[in-house]
Amino acid sequence: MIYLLLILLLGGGLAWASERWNPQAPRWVALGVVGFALLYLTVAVARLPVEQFSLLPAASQPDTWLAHTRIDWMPRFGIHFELALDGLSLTLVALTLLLGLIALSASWAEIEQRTGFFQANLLWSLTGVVGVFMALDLFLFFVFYEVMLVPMYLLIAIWGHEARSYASMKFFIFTQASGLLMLVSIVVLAYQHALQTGSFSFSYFDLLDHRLDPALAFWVMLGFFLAFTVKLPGFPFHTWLPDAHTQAPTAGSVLLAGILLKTGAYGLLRFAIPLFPEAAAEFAPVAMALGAAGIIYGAVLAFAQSDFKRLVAYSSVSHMGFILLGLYAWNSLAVQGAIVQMVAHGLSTAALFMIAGSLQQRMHTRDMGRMGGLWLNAPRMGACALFFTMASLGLPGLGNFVAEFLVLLGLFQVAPRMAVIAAVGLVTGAVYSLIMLQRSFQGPGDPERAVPDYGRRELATMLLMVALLIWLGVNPQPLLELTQPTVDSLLPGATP
Amino acid sequence: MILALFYVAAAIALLSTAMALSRTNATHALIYLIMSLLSVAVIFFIIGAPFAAALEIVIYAGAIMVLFVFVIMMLNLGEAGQIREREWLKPRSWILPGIFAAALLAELLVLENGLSGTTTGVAVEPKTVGLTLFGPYVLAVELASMLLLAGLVGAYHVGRSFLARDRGVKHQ
Amino acid sequence: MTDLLWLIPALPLASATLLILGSQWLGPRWVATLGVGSVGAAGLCVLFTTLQWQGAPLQQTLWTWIQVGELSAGVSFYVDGLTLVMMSVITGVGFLIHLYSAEFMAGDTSYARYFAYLNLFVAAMLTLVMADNLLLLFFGWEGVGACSYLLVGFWHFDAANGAAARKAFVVTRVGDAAMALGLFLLFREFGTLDIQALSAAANARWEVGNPTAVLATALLLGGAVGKSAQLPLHTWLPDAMAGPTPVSALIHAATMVTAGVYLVARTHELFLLAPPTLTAVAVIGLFTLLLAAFTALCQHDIKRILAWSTISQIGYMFLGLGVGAWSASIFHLMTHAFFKALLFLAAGAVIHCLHHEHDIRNMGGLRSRLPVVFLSFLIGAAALSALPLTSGFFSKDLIVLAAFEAPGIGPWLWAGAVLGAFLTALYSFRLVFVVFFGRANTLPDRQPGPAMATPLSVLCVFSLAGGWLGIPVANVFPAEGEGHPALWVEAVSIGIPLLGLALAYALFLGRRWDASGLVESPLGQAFYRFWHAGWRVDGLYDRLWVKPFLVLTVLLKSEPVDRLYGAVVALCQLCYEGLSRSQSGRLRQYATVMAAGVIVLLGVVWRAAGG
Amino acid sequence: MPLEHVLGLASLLFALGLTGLMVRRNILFVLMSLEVMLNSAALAFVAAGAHWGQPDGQVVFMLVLTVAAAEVSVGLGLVLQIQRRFHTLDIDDATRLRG
Repeated sequence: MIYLLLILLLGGGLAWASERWNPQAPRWVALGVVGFALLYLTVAVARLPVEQFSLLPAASQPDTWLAHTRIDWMPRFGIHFELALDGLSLTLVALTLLLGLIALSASWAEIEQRTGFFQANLLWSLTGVVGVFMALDLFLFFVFYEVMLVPMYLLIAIWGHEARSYASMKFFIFTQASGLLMLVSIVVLAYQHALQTGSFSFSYFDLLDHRLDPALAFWVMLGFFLAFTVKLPGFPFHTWLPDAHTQAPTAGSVLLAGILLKTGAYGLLRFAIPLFPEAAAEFAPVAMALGAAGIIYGAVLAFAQSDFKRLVAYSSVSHMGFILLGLYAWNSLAVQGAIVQMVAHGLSTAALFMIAGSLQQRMHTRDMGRMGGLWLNAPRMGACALFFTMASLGLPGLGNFVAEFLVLLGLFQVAPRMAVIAAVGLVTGAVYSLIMLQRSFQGPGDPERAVPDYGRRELATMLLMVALLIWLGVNPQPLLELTQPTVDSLLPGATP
Repeated sequence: MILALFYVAAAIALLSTAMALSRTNATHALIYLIMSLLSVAVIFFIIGAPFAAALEIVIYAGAIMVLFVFVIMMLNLGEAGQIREREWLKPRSWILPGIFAAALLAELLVLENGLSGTTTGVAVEPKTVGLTLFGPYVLAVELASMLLLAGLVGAYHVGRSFLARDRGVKHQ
Repeated sequence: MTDLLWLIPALPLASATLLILGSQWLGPRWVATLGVGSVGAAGLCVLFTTLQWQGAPLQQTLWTWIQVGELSAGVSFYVDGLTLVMMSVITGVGFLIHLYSAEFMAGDTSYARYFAYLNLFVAAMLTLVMADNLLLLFFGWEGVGACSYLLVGFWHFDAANGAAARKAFVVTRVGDAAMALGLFLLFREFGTLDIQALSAAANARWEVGNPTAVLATALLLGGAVGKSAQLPLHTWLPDAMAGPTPVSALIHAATMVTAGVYLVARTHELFLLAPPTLTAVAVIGLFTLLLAAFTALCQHDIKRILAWSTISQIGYMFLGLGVGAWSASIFHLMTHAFFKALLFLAAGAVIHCLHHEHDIRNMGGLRSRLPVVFLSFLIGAAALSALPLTSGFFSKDLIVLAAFEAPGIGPWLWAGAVLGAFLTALYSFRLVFVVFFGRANTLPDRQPGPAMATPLSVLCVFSLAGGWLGIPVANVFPAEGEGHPALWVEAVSIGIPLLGLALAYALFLGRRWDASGLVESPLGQAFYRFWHAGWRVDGLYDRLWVKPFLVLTVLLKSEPVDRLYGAVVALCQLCYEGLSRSQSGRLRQYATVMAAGVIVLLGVVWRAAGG
Repeated sequence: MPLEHVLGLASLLFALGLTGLMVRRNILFVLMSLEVMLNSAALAFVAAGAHWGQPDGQVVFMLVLTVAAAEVSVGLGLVLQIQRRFHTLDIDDATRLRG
């Protein structure tokens, strides 16, 4: 697994270096690197015995995980280079690499300047994200969590649109400040461990068994919660997202929406809740209220936007509300729903951002007031937009529906009122999604307008995501079975 | 006798300092300041630091004050400068600094209140000073030399552009 | 045959997929063949299934869809008598309408897209009725909603059509959200969404009138009300007429809008445990049918009249469901599908032949010029008015009589239903007389071709004779009491439509009475406008929901939460400005501040030293 | 001599210098005030050295002397520059360092 990280990390350097002998080369290098990483992952996973996938990943037994690596790093402080892969991580790592490919496709024709450095940043942020999804040492996790920020900051700050410096700065300050809270929490956790057992430990397993004083646990949990909720982003910490998304280049938006946000959800699921079950349970009503508020607020604000990308960004806020609700409902149904939502939202929103990016590239505007009737000029693009709009409003048969349904179903078991509020989100979701479609692709059009339709590369990328979303919608069972052991092991009452 | 001499010198020092700092004419102020420095030199001598007293006269009252004289001569302030000085020295502007200085003085005096002891009056020879200077304090000497060098370079740099103007050469 | 059940929804689905992917390479002839043929093939499959059917429910599980924790929902089908009726209607009427469309839509630039959507709709609708669990049913339920959105907004280059489509989708989505909550509630109670298991468990665990049962059924009813355009969520249907007319015939008359009826019938065992909900169903049906009938009287757009009449007829079905006349409701659903599809297709033919003219005031005298259409329309209107011996007569009569039998409020329901029947006859024949008799205002430029005439003729036969068809739902529903109401009740039920017909004749054809004086009186005008605007429900919702939502969006557009962070930024800015102002560059001021600092510091030292 | 008195004298001189520093606007007088303050500090050092009979006080005095010399040489250079640029010796006018 460490090779996976190395492939991406060195690949980034290679892509940068390759710009020297040909400005076209970095794209192919990056494509090759991500493709190779994906292949490597596939081969590695395919060689595992089938039974391995149904084992509960237990803390003390590394062999119950799909893969596990542990190297001493700073033993004096109990810091190890510890990576592990279970069904959940595998799903998200695969999603990351896949969206990496898609982001590459999105940036293929868009980025003209400093392609080498661009692709390098792309690959490095992928490295960070993959690391986040695999790290089991809290210190290492924090390192990766920060590592993925810097390339993303550069992507926005260098290749972004008109207000890029403001947006990238906002993005950086929000996530950095919240990351700091998490660092404090991690250090407190390790220190408490040292106080009780006499040695520092940042290991997930050690800390999982470790119980804190309830009052302290609450504050430490809050540190984690804030860090991940800002990242997610949950209401009311979401305001960096619309700016960052709007200003980022398409590939940046794809990565940001597709996977960077998911690190927040993953963090909540893997760390914030299991490390402090009691404190999290106590806090759950507040978290759920934030989630529900986010759903409605995001939907209302999405409707109010005239900027295509901003609208999609607010829709992300709304969708992330479902994840927050699902995670804090903390039962098998809702958590599984949240996981499916991570994947489905990653795909559908990434696709919508790609469409927005294509529009921007072709029309040099994101203002929907200047669009309308684009179906006439670009029916293939319109059909794709229609499909992903439907996906985003949760049409059954597509991944997002499975996710939202499971979340709400699970949520209703524990908090019916929240479920009712969230169900309102189904209606408001339809409102903003359809208005977006109407303003951009439908309505009276101008047949003379020069908006080239999708070419082969773009269509292939889109069809890939279409196929994945349909597959996720009609047969999510393989995914659910892949992540079920993880969910079982995280939920209370599971065998340790 | 010597004690009386100390008090006389102290009184002269205080008085001349006060005069120096309240003059409007820079040249007069400088004369008072030199007087003050000379009386401090007397005190150095009395409390047993003849080498310091000599240096005080030679370098302080001699070299440094001469620098002031040169500058005052170059500035050529004249009558107009005095009038302006008088304008600036309104009684009101003395109030706050006066209070602050008094407060500081009070604090210093209170802190020194508990001290008891006398100066021996036994002279510490220049030789001893020299030995100490190039013994344990050699690093300080190096530092001082660096400082002087820096001062030299700084003064040259600052003054050079002043000179350059007179030659009609633009700098910076 | 059981193993081939999956083929029935799969055929239209496959055709839709082919049409979407191959829209660029397929010529119109191929598109039509594929689109019409797939539904026809599905219809044949249904026919075979029906013929081989033994009376026992058929079941087939294709694969496990979602299985998490307690939830286990498969893509699995359950076919009993009720389902067969629905499937026959969907594929049968659907096939005829597809055939009709092949001519009606000929020449449209998006011919393939049209058939793709239509096939997709048929597939979703079949999934809806064949589903054996509520989750799959919900899948189909939302699927048909989406197809309805797509087809209403088919000509989306006109922004008004897009708005109508959005309204249709969003208003039904409100109902869908309620229905989803109902599903959650049922799942929480019983841990399953399988319809049969649910019914069994509910009967075992709940006594009649259990509050949870009432709540759950009320939530399901919310979904049904939304989809079937009943009060209070009926406002979308008249606007949905923006779609092509065959679409209105298929989706907004024959099949999708009756999905609500199907849902209630399918989960009738739950509803039976919740008498208050059933009463609500009946009352909603009654109010809807009256409101819609009055509104239909005052419309001018031929399709809107039919739309309001659809709402009204579904009101009858709800009334029937509410009073426990399950099979009568389903029967009416079927006959309604025949004659309303016929009416819509005939209206479509009129519109088609009159250059897209919708306003009946510009029509007239078409009787001799479009004889086939006239005959079809006449038969359709007769069946709609429930004139004796037409199909509508049998089904509606059953419902009206069952309403009379209902305990408690029965006679009131009956009276309302009879009033509704009178109005139905009145507006139906108003339509017939105004459009086909009198002076010709617009001349048709073409005649319907064979692809349009054939479905009309077939549907004519069914509308007339459909009443003699039996529906195999005896095993599905509990036995209904064979009431024998008093003779006068029967007589009134039969006679009232004739009365309506006579009044229509007197008002619109014979000119025996001139009602214009009444209509133009101030009170008459007020009523007229009130009814024309659909009892101003739209305006009310506009003020109640749409405007506040818009105001909210305007208020929130500037992102008030961001102001919070703006405040933090402003605070930093303030500190920065304050501190930078202290850097005034005045040496003396620095010295003073420094002196003050030293004073403070010495003070601290002094205190610390114990002074 | 009582050490206390010598130190008292140093304190008085220091306070006088400080007053001058704060009151005078003419940069020349400001520099003179600084000299007075440096000198008073030096006096305190020498007095303390004399109290113990050690040479250290005088060593520090020499350091102070070098500081004063360096400071005056640069300071007076600056005086000339300020006079040239601002045509005044008022330090309140020379506020380029404003934040």
